[in-house]
Amino acid sequence: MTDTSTSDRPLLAARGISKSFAGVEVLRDVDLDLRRGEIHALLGENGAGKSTFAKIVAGVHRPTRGTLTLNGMPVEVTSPIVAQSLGITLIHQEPISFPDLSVAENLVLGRADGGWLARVPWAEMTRDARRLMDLLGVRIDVTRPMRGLSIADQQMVEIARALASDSRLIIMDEPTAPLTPKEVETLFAIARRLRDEGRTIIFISHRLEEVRALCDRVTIFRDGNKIATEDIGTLTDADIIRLMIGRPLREYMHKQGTTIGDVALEVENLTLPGVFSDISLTVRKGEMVGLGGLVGAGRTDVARAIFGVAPAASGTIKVNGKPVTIASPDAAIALGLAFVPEDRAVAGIFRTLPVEQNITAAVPGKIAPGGFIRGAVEKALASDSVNKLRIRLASLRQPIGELSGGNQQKAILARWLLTDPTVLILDEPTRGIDIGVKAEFYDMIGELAASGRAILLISSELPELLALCDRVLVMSEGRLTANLSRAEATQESIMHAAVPGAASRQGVAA
Amino acid sequence: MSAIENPVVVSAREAAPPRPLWQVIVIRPETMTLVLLILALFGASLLSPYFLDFGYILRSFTLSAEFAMVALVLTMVIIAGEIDLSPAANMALSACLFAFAQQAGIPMPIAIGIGLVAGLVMGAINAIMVIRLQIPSIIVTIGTLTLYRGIAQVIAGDKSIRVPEWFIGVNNVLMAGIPVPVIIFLVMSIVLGLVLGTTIFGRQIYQIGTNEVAARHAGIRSQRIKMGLFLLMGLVSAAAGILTASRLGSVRYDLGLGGELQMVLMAMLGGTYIFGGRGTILGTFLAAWLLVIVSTGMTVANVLPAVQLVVLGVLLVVSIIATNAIYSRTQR
Amino acid sequence: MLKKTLLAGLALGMAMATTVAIAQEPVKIVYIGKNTGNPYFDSITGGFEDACKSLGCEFEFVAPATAEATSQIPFIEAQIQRGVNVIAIAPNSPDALNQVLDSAKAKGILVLTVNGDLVGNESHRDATILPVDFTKTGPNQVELMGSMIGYKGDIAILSATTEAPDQNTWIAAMNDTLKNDPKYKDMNLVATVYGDDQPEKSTTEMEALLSNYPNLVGVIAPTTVGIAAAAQVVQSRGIADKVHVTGLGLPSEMRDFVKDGTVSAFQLWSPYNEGWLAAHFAVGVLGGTIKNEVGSTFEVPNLGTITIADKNAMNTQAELTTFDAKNIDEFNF
Amino acid sequence: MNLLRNIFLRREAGIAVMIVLFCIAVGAVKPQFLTLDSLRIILLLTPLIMIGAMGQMLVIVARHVDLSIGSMLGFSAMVTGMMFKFYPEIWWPVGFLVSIGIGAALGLLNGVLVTLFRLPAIIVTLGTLNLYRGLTYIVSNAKQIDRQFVPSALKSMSQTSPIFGIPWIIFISFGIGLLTYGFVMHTRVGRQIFALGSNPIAAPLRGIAVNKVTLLVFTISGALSGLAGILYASRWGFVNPSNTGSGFEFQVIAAVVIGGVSINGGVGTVLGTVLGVLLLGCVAAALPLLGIPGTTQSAIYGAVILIALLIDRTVRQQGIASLSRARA
Repeated sequence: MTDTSTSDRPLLAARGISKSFAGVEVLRDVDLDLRRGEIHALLGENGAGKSTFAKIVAGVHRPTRGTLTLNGMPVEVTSPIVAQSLGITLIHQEPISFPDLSVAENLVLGRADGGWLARVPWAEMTRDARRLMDLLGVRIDVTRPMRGLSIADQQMVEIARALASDSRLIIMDEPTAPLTPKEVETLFAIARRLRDEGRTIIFISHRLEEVRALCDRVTIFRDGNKIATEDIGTLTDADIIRLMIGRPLREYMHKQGTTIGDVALEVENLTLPGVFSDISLTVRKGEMVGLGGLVGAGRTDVARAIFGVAPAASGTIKVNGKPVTIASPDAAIALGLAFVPEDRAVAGIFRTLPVEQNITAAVPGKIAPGGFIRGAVEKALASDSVNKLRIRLASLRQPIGELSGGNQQKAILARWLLTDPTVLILDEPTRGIDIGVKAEFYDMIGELAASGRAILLISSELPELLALCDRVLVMSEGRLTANLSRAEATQESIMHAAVPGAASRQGVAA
Repeated sequence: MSAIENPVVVSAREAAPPRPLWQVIVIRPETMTLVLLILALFGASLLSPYFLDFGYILRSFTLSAEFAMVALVLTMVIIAGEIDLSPAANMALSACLFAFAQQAGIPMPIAIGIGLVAGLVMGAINAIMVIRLQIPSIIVTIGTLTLYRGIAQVIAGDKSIRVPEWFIGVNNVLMAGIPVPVIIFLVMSIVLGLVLGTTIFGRQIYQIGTNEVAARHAGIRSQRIKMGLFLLMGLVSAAAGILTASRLGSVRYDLGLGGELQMVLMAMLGGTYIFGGRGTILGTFLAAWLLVIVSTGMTVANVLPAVQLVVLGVLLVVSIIATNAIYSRTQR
Repeated sequence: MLKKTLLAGLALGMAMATTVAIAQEPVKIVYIGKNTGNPYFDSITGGFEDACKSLGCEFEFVAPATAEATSQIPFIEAQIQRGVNVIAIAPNSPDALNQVLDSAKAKGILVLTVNGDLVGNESHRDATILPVDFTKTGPNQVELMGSMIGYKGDIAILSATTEAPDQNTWIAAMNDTLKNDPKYKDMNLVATVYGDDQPEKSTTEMEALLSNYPNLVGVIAPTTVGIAAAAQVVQSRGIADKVHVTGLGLPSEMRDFVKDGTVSAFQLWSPYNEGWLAAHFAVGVLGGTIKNEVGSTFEVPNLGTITIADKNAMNTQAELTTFDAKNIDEFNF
Repeated sequence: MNLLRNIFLRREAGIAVMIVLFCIAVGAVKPQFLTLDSLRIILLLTPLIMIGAMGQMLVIVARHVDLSIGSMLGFSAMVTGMMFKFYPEIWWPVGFLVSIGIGAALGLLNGVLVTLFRLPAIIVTLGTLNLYRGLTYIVSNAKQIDRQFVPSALKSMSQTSPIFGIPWIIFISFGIGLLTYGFVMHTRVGRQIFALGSNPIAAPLRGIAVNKVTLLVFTISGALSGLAGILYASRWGFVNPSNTGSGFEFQVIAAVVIGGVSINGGVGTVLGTVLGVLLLGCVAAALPLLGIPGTTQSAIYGAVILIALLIDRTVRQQGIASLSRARA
């Protein structure tokens, strides 16, 4: 640590890092040098390999091939604990915490000093925790349990933990997504301070403006390869996007011409206290309405409320002009609503059940008139869907868990198309999907709108909203803050409405 | 139940050829049960020359037939991702109430009705605690198991309550040479097997057990289905309790004591996956016979009951390990 | 692992098959105890075994793991299937076994209850063997208690379960004796409590007796679990000079309490003789030398002339043995 | 200041209040319930449950459950009793080592089945509950170990007292309580048990050797069952293959759940558990005094477990409510 002559040597040098999961290479021969005292952004699409790389550095995954050199010494980061002892800390987006333990305990947990029966030095622990919190300038009672802390505070605890173990390399994996702008500011200020102390920070984000505001250098990943490492100043946004996707943005997203008809879905003053309030919106037949905003703005909650998964406390919903009560998803389905949820694994697929059964899950009446399942009908419906949506699979009886994410998502979409919905709500439909399949998806969604369905598209990817939607609504902190026509909608206007504090506070009727 | 997910496993099986048909058919837990059943038959025949007598095996089966009936419903409950450990206590309490009522001079059909309603109510209490109050079923039913049998004990004390002579001995009534309880079990197996295997209700039980959140999103009324299963469980338990009363001719609070283990064992041995989503009625059907043959074989050979306890304990653990292994082999 | 268990089972089975020698059809007797692990039955079994040695019958003892009402049913079924000639049983329930015992009788099997009867359901067995004349047990116990407390003071009874038929017979006789015999007019029965034959419950019931009735001078516990629990409470409180415990107990369980003076005397019959009598009776009936009819008599070595009394009940003709510090070491059961 | 912690503070206070109210109510009917003598009775009813509850608390805090403790108690008591019977020349305190050691081994086996095969503990221990009981019959040849074989020095531990007329066995049980307190509050692994139960998925990322900690809690549960086993021989003076320890698991789980240990893991205190045990002891001692038949005990336990579950859920919901309020 006292050796200053090594200061121009990189803190961490990665050489030829590769990683395969189940025979599929997700990271290929990555070379990367991290300097002391820099904030280094990792950029790339979902699945580009940036998170995998970060997790290898942090000891969560072991590389299939390649070496890591820390301070000129080759190291084997076999576990997060080893990483910590080497001074490497990974801060997850949803920080890991032990909700029943105190903040101070959460800070020291995992520090590898002492055996099983070593004493827990409560007084010292609390004192150190307080000191660290003061150092970060945050006010958290360190003796309280973690349960109930905000995400931002939990991140601060994580950062404090990194400081407690005197980490030289701190990896932040999409830390800002769940934060308010004010919290982001605080986080950035602390990050800069840590950098100025000579620590290195890896910053993973999708938000170019944040990367620009914070980072010194940027490395771009695509399809498991490192594409480029540059000083942030030398690249324009367009350059970065080009490097990330390998081709111009709009090439694979195009809006089909549709005729917009009557109002299919109308929501008025929908409120769920503490989650969202006064949401009013309409979606017309053939119209594709985008719903943008930051993660945690309440977009998914609104969709879940409309669909009856977690109904709102007050407000009215009209479908095709008629007021309806939707207390559960089956009521919503009966009214011609469909909802492709955000988290496929949790709320979408039946992992171990055949693809066939996954596709027909929402249409019991079609496959089993009278209660008994007609195998032939089911098979016909399923294989028809498979052909239509070009789902790649070995057999209809194959467990859906064996398919790739994109094909799983197609199967879920197929499930909803079988219900012949009037209104289709899509929540982050392209998350975790290969870029090729994404393009297919956009085509399909476009066709659906063209065939006269009303579509509400929730997305965090601004280009997606901009390219596909007739209108873009924006939510922030549980309220609608913008209703932008296709012409008005730009990255800037959407972000302006999405970022709390930036937009005007009055509700927007949409 | 831990849910440690594999980190971002990228799958590439969609291009692979489908598994050969024989594998799909043969590598299933039910096959294991069938093989064990055949082995047990051989083993028991070798163990005692008195064993291999169809009439005796059937008679012995009547002693477990009530548990086996409940185990069929329990299989469905476990496939739906829940568990119910209270049915044996439910059997005791509903049988006590039934016997108490008919002893108090209430006409038999009404007394039976009282027993069945009591069973339904007990099922409903479980269901409400599990579904409405969201307390894990395994803990709820451990509590109600103690409570139901405790109430039976309060009602009946140490007395046994007699049932009238004409009501006694349903197990001795034969139809086509088969005792009535065995017939009931066979019919229930076929009916529930069809329900689980061919109806949308059965399909949705698997879907709920595989992923309840996804099931709700797909419009499946999971709470209603689970409620139905718990109620069915209560009803069938009560009916089983009343059948037991007829077989024994009297009811005590300790009727069916420890039966929950046998029921769980039947379901587990039949390849029902403890975490839900997998299992068949056929498996439980086979397992019920397996269990009866194993314990009857040992009893008729005068094997120490202690050894039987050990064998049952080992069977339970082994069957779960085997089931887990088979499922993780055939499906990720 | 499972396969191994089965194989082991097979091996075991073959070993057993060879030990069951095929003789010229000796009488096969099985005794089904209440449950395994109950020391009481070791002694009865001894009587059966010795009798069979001299009479040339085959004897086996089986018992379920728990004493729950229905746990004996599969065992009875299995013994019917094995084709035994005599099923002797200490029933766990006075009525839950009726059907299965009937089917045993229908197969021509002689069904005896030994140590415990099917009270109220006597028609479902052929005869019952009682250890002693049960009508005398109650008065005997009262007399023993009286002798310990000078025939004066508050006493209580700590019994098994509320429905235990034998205990209830004795308790009724005790009540009767206390009320009607002027010798015991100064003895005052203040409570009858039930410890369910569980040590924990018996102990708390005993503690509650002491605390509810501070003037208590004696406790009769006509059950082996109860007397041991009562003695232990008295021992641990060191009040043996104040509260006297007696009842029916096993010498093996009571030896320490007698030796340290906690219990000066208690009673029991000889379970051994029950087994001895049952085996002789069974072999005699099957051999045609004994008529199983009320009023008929027969001779049994060591026991003398046995008369079959009402309801086909018989007893060993012996009196209760009283165990005290002088003689307890002579008994080993 | 902190809602959740206040609730838990109140939770323990709540049990204490319940105990006091219960005692006053019983005392109103039966004044002798409020004497030192009856305190002694209550305390003598609890040591085994207390010891078992400490182990069970750790297991439940780690998000598992151990149903086999009664059978482990029975088996280790039986083997120890057989040692006393067949090798009376062995110095009797060795029995403690034997009993605890055997209990630990059985507990370890539970832990191995749970960790190695990733099986739910409730099913594993339901199986071993039978397995161990069966083994008890087999090793003992279904014979009881009579009073005369249990060393009198051991038996007198339940009667004689080092101080204040309080028998040794009670000191031992409270000693185990204190040790457990020290263990969970002041050792690293003790905190790791809470961390594991609080967030099992994250635990390995914080260097918690999940399997080892799981093995440890099951082994401790077994070892404490073993200790309870030899103390059973001390308290009751005999060991029976079928009675000894049967139903122990329900008493212990009832005590632990009443004591506020959450079945969702991560939450539980030694003090709460001790109070839960004492409440059960008060109930068990009061029933015969009030002349309520023992047959009601099981129903009362069942009701008490369910009520405790409902309280647990209410507390949890308030916790969630406070969380969402913090977010809003």
